[in-house]
Amino acid sequence: MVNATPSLATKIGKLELNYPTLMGSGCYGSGEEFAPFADLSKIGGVVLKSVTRLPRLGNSTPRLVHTPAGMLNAIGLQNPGIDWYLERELHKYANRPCKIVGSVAGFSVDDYADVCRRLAQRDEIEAIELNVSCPNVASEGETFGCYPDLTARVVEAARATTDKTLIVKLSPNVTDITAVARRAESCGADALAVINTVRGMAIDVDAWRPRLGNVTGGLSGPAIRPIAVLAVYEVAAAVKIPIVGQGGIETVTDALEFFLAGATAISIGTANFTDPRIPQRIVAELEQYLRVRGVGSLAEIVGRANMGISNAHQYEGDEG
Amino acid sequence: MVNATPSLATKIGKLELNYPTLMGSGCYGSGEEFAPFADLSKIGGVVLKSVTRLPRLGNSTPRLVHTPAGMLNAIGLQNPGIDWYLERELHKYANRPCKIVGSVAGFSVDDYADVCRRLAQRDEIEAIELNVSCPNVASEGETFGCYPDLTARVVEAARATTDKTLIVKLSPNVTDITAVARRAESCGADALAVINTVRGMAIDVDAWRPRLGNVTGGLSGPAIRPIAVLAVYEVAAAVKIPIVGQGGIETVTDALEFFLAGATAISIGTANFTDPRIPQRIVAELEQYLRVRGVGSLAEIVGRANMGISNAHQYEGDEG
Amino acid sequence: MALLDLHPRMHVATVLEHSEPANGTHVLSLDAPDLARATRAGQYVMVVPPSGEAAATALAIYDNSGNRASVLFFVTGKRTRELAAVEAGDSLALAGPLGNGFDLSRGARDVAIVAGGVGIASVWICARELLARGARVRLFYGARTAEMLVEAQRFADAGCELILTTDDGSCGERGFVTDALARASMPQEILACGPSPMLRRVGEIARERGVLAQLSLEETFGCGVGGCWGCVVPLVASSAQAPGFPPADAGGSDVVYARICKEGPVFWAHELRW
Amino acid sequence: MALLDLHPRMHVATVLEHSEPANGTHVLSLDAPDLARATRAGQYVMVVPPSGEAAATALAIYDNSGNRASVLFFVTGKRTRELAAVEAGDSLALAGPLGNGFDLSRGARDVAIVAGGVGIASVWICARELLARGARVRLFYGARTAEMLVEAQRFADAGCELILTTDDGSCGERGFVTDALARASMPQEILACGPSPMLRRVGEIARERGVLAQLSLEETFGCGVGGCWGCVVPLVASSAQAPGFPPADAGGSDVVYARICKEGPVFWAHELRW
Ligand SMILES: Cc1cc2nc3c(=O)[nH]c(=O)nc-3n(C[C@H](O)[C@H](O)[C@H](O)COP(=O)(O)OP(=O)(O)OC[C@H]3O[C@@H](n4cnc5c(N)ncnc54)[C@H](O)[C@@H]3O)c2cc1C
Ligand SMILES: Cc1cc2nc3c(=O)[nH]c(=O)nc-3n(C[C@H](O)[C@H](O)[C@H](O)COP(=O)(O)OP(=O)(O)OC[C@H]3O[C@@H](n4cnc5c(N)ncnc54)[C@H](O)[C@@H]3O)c2cc1C
Ligand SMILES: Cc1cc2nc3c(=O)[nH]c(=O)nc-3n(C[C@H](O)[C@H](O)[C@H](O)COP(=O)(O)O)c2cc1C
Ligand SMILES: Cc1cc2nc3c(=O)[nH]c(=O)nc-3n(C[C@H](O)[C@H](O)[C@H](O)COP(=O)(O)O)c2cc1C
Ligand code: FES
Ligand code: FES
Repeated sequence: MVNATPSLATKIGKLELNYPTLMGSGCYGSGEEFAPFADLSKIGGVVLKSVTRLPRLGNSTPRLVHTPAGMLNAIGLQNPGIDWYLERELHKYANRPCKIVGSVAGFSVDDYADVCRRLAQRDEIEAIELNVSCPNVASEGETFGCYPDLTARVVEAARATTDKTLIVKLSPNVTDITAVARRAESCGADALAVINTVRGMAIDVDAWRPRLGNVTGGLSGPAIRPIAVLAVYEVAAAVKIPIVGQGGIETVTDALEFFLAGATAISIGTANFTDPRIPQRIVAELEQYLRVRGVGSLAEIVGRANMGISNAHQYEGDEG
Repeated sequence: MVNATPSLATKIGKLELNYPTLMGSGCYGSGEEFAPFADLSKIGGVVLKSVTRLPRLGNSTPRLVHTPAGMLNAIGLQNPGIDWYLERELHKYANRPCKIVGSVAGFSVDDYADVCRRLAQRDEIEAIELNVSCPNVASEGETFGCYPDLTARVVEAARATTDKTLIVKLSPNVTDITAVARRAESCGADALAVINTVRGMAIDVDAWRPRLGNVTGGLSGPAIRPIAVLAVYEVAAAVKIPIVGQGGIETVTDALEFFLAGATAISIGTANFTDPRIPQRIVAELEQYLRVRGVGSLAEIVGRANMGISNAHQYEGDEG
Repeated sequence: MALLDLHPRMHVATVLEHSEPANGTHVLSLDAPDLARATRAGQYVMVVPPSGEAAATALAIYDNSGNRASVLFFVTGKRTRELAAVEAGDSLALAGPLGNGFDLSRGARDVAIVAGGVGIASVWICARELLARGARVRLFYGARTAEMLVEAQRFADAGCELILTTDDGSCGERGFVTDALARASMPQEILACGPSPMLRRVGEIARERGVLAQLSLEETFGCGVGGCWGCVVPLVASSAQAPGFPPADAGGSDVVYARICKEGPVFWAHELRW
Repeated sequence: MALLDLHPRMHVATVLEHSEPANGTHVLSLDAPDLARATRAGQYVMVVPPSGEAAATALAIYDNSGNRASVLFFVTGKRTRELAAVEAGDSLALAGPLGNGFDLSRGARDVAIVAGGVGIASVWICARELLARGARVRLFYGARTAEMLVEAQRFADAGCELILTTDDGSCGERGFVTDALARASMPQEILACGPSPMLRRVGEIARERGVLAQLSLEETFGCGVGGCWGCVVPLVASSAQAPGFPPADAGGSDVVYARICKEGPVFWAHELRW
C-alpha cells in the first residue's frame, strides 16, 4: 500500500484527467507556448484563453502590474472572435498530450450560448468553461458572475447547447459566492471553477495615475490564496458538483489546501510565470505526499478539512 | 515654497489630526502598548479595539496565521464589554499625545446605538468608528456591512446618539461597496473607513484541518492593498464625505496610492507588526515627498489619480 | 537614529557574531548594551525582518552577558531563513526586552529546568542566575537527535546536572524528556520551555507531585507587544496575570484569555486552563 | 534533472562569474552551452527567481561567446535585487532563448546602434556580428551619468565608433542620445534598445530620414513566452509579425496588439502604431 503509486486521476463531469492539474485560462496560451519548457503530458489539461463572439483587440497598456505576492492583469479578453478562432486556430490545438478545455466569455446571454454551441461542436474541445466574470456591457461594468440570476440565465442557455462538460467559473467579487454556486448547479453546471481573479488596482505615485491602462484589474497569485481556499471550502459545502480550485497555487502544500478544502482538481495560472516547471513538480510531490501517508488515491483526501464553519467556534466567533 | 514644510494636518468630520495616520483598530491596542517603541506624538491617532455591549472572550486559538504578504486573524472581538470598559479602562487612555477614536461592534442595531451613545459621552473619545464588519448572529454569519439596508439602520441609530464624528468602517466582502458607502453617507456618516479585512482561510495540510480556531479569518497586509486601493478609488467617486484608506500600507509609496485614490487620511495596522517605526517613517517621507514636488499640503493630492473607471478603456475594457 | 532615542525599547544593534552550533540552528550575538542590561530571565525580543517583508519574529533572549544580547533560533520558515542569512557587521532592528520572564523571587534551592528543542534558548539566563545563588539546577533537555541538543555542554560546564533525552536515542535516554522528569526526584520548583505537548505534560507532573511549575508558552504572534490579542491562552481569571475581565456572575467568566506576549510568556502551570 | 531533459529551452545553469561594472549594475556569466549556442542577437531569457517568490525576470542575453551566456542588469526592484545577491557557484534556472531578435539578414554595411541605459545589454551580440562581417558600426550610447555608460570601452575595443551622451554631461555630449543620432550622417539601418521615449524618437528620425529601424521594446512581462497577452504593443495588421486577427472589413482591425515577448521584442519602427 505505502509503496503502490497513488492515483492522481480525477474526473470533472465527463472530463477525465490523468492529473488533477489544469492550466488556468489566459495564463498558458494554448499549451503550445509552454511546450518547450514544460512536459504537457504531465499536466491534466489546458484551459484555453477565453474567446468571445466578436473579435476583441483587448485593453490598452500596461496590462500587467506586479503587486505583493501577486499580479494585477487587465488583458481585456484580446481574441480574434469565434469565427476566426474556429477557422484558423483551433485545429492547431488537436493531438495535444493533455486535455483541452475551451473558455467562453460574453456580453449577453446569447453571446455565451452561441459561442458555447459552436465551440462545443469541435472535437479538439473536450469541455467548456464559462467565464462569467467579464463585464456585462448592458449593465455597465457589472459581471454576470456577480449576480445569481444573470449567472443562471447564462448557464441555462449554454447548457442547452451541448452535452460536453460545462464548468462555470465563479467570481470572488460577491457578497455570497455560495448563492451563485447553487444557482449554477441547479441550472445544469457539471462543475465550478473557484475562483477567478479578485478586482484591484495600483497607482503610479510619480505620474499620479492608475498603473493599468484599464485602470482596474484582476488580482492573482499567492496573495489571493486565502480568499480562494475559503471560497472553495464554502462552495464545497453548498454544492455536490466537483470544484476546480484555483488562486495562488505555487507548491504542493498550496495544492493540498485546495483539495482538503473540497476541490476535485486544481488550476495553476500565475505560478507558471514564476517557473514553468511548477505544475510538474506539484504532481510529483502530490504523489509522494499520498504515498508516504499510505493514501491510495487523491479522491480520498478531497474535502477532508471541511468541518463546517461553526463547529470550530468556541464562542460566537467572527473575524474582528 | 519648495522649502516650506508642507502641511500634513487633515480633518475627518470634526476630528482634526496633526498627521493623517490613524493606527488600525485591533492592531495597536490603546496606543500605550506601542509607546515604548513608537512616538505617539508623531501619529494622528489610535482607533481603539472594537468594544461590544456584553463581554466577549473571543475565539479559540490559533487566532493568527501568516500568509503570503499578509496575515489572517480571527480574534473574535475579545473585550470586557462596555460597562467594564467605561468603568475600569477608558480613563487610562486620557491625555495621550494623539487623538483617540473609539470603535463599536455589535450584533444588533440596538447594540450599536447603545454602545455608541455611552462611549461618545466620554471625553477621552474624540470620534467613533462603527465596525459593521462582524457577524450578525441573528442572520448566521452575515455581516451588517455586507448589506446596504442593515448598514443604513446601524448608522441611523448610532447617528441619533451623538454629534461626535462617526466613521463607518466598510467591509470589502461585498458585490458593490459603493452601494453600502452611499447608504452610510445618506444616513449621516461623517466619514468612511475603507477597508476592513478580506475573508479568507488557511488549512494545515498535515493535520487536515483549518489553521484558525475560528476556521475563517480576515486577511490583512500588503496582499490586500490592490483590493483596498480600488475600494477607496471607487468609494471616493461615489461619496462626498472623507475616507480613511487602509489595507496593507507599509511604505510612503503605499500611503500615496491611497491619498491619490481619494483618501483624506490613512490607517496603519498590520505594518506595525513588522516594524513599529513605520508610521513615523511614513509621515517623515510624506513630508519629504510633498516638499520636493513643491506641494504645500497633503490635501492638494487627495484623489488626484481619479480618472473614472471608463476613461481609460481603449475598447470595452475588462479584467479577463 | 533620532527616532530611537525617544524609544528606550526599540534598538538598532550590530551583529557581532553569527555561529551555527548545529545544522539549521543559529546564534546571533548583538551589540546591545541597553537591551542586555534591561533583560530578565525568560524575556524575549521582536526582531524586525531586514527585508521588511514579513512580520517581526519573536525570539527569546538567550544570553545577556557582557553588554551583548544573543538569540538562538531554528530555521523553520521564511523569517528565520532570512535571519539565518544575516552576517556579522549587519545591523538588526529589534524591540525588547518584552514579556514577563520567570519569577525567581522565591529563592528555591533545588530547581528543575525542562527544555524541549529550541526551548533551550529561553532558560540559559535562568540557569546562570540560579547557579549564581548556589541553587541545585537539573536540566532536563530533550531534542530529536544528539546534534539538536545544542549548547548542552555549556549548561554542564556552568554546573547544571544534565538529564538528556533524544527521540532517536542517539544521545541520553530515548524518549520524551517529560518521562525522565517523571522518574526523577522532585525539585522545589520547575521551569519549562518547549513545545505545547511537553509543557502540558510538565504541568500534569507538577500537579500530581505538588510542585510549582512555570511554563514559557509559544503561539503565533502578531504585534508581540500586547496590542492585537492574537497570542492568547486560557487562564483562570483569579490569576494575578489575568487581564481585566468581568467575573462570571457579572456576565463575564472565570477563565479568560491572557496574552502570551504581554501577560506571559511565562505562566504558572496551575493557573492555565488549556 | 529528469524534468529538464525533456525541455530543451529550460536550463539550470551554474553562475561562473558575478561582476559589478558599475554601482547597481551587475553581470552574471552562466555555464549554459546549449543556451549560448541557440542564441541569436536580440533574444532574451526569463530568469526564475531563486526564492521562487516573484515572477521570472526578462533579461536580454548580453553575450553568448565561449559556451557561456551572460546577462547584464540594473537593480531596479525586488527581483533584480534578488539576482544581484546571487554568487558564483550558485545555480539559476532560466528559460530561453526567447523572442525574435534583430534581423541582420539584409547585410547592411553601415549600421547605427542606439542604446539607452541598460538597453546596452541587448546590442552587444549585434555589434559583434556586424563587425565580424566587416560592417561599419556606430554606437550611439546614452546614460544618466558617465559611470552608467557601462561596457562602452568593450564596444570601442571591438571596433565600434562611439558617440556617447550623458544627461549630466559627465561624459560625451550632454543631452539625449537621439539628438546625437539626429545630427549624424544616416546609416543604412538603425538598431535600437532603450526606454520607450528614446525608441519613439529613434522611430521618428528613421522615418524622417527614410532609414529602416529595428526597435527592441520593453513592457512588464507575465509569462514571457506568449501565453498571457500581457506584454503587447499596437502593430499594423499587415506586418509579418502581426498575430492572426480578422481585417477591419471583417469586424477586425488594421492595427492589432502584438506580443512583445513572442512576436517581438524587436519590431520594425515603421510597423508600430504606438
Ligand atoms: C515568546 C516566543 C519566543 C520564541 N523564542 C524562540 C527562540 O528563541 N528560538 C526560535 O527558534 N524560535 C522561537 N520562537 C518561535 C519563533 O518565533 C517561530 O518559530 C517563528 O514562527 C519562526 O518564524 P518562521 O517564519 O521562520 O517560521 P514560520 O513560517 O512562521 O512558521 C514556522 C513553520 O514551521 C513550523 N514550526 C514552527 N516551529 C517549529 C519548530 N520548532 N520545529 C519544526 N517546525 C516548526 C510551524 O508549524 C510553521 O509551519 C519563539 C516564539 C515565541 C512566541
Ligand atoms: C525583453 C526584455 C528584456 C529585458 N532585458 C533587460 C536587461 O537586459 N537588463 C535589465 O536590467 N533589465 C532588462 N529588462 C527589464 C527588466 O526585466 C525589468 O526592469 C524588471 O522589471 C526588473 O524587475 P524588478 O522586480 O527588479 O523591478 P520591478 O520592481 O519589476 O520594477 C522596476 C521598477 O523600477 C522602475 N524601473 C524599471 N526599469 C528601470 C530602469 N531601467 N531604471 C530605473 N527605474 C526602472 C519601474 O518603473 C518599476 O517601478 C528587460 C525587459 C524585457 C521585457
Ligand atoms: C494574465 C492573466 C490572464 C487571465 N485571463 C483569463 C481569461 O481570459 N479567462 C479566465 O477565465 N480567467 C483568466 N485569468 C484568471 C486565471 O485563469 C485564474 O483563474 C486566476 O489567475 C487565479 O489563479 P492563479 O492565481 O493561479 O493565477 C487570467 C489570469 C491572468 C493572470
Ligand atoms: C489582529 C487584527 C485585529 C483586528 N481587529 C479589528 C477590530 O477589532 N475592529 C476593526 O474594525 N478592525 C480590526 N482589524 C482590521 C484593521 O483595523 C484594518 O482595518 C485591517 O487590518 C487592514 O489594514 P492593515 O492591512 O494595515 O492591517 C484587525 C486587524 C488585525 C490584523
Ligand atoms: S501578539 Fe499581539 S497581543 Fe500578543
Ligand atoms: S508576457 Fe505573456 S504573452 Fe508576453
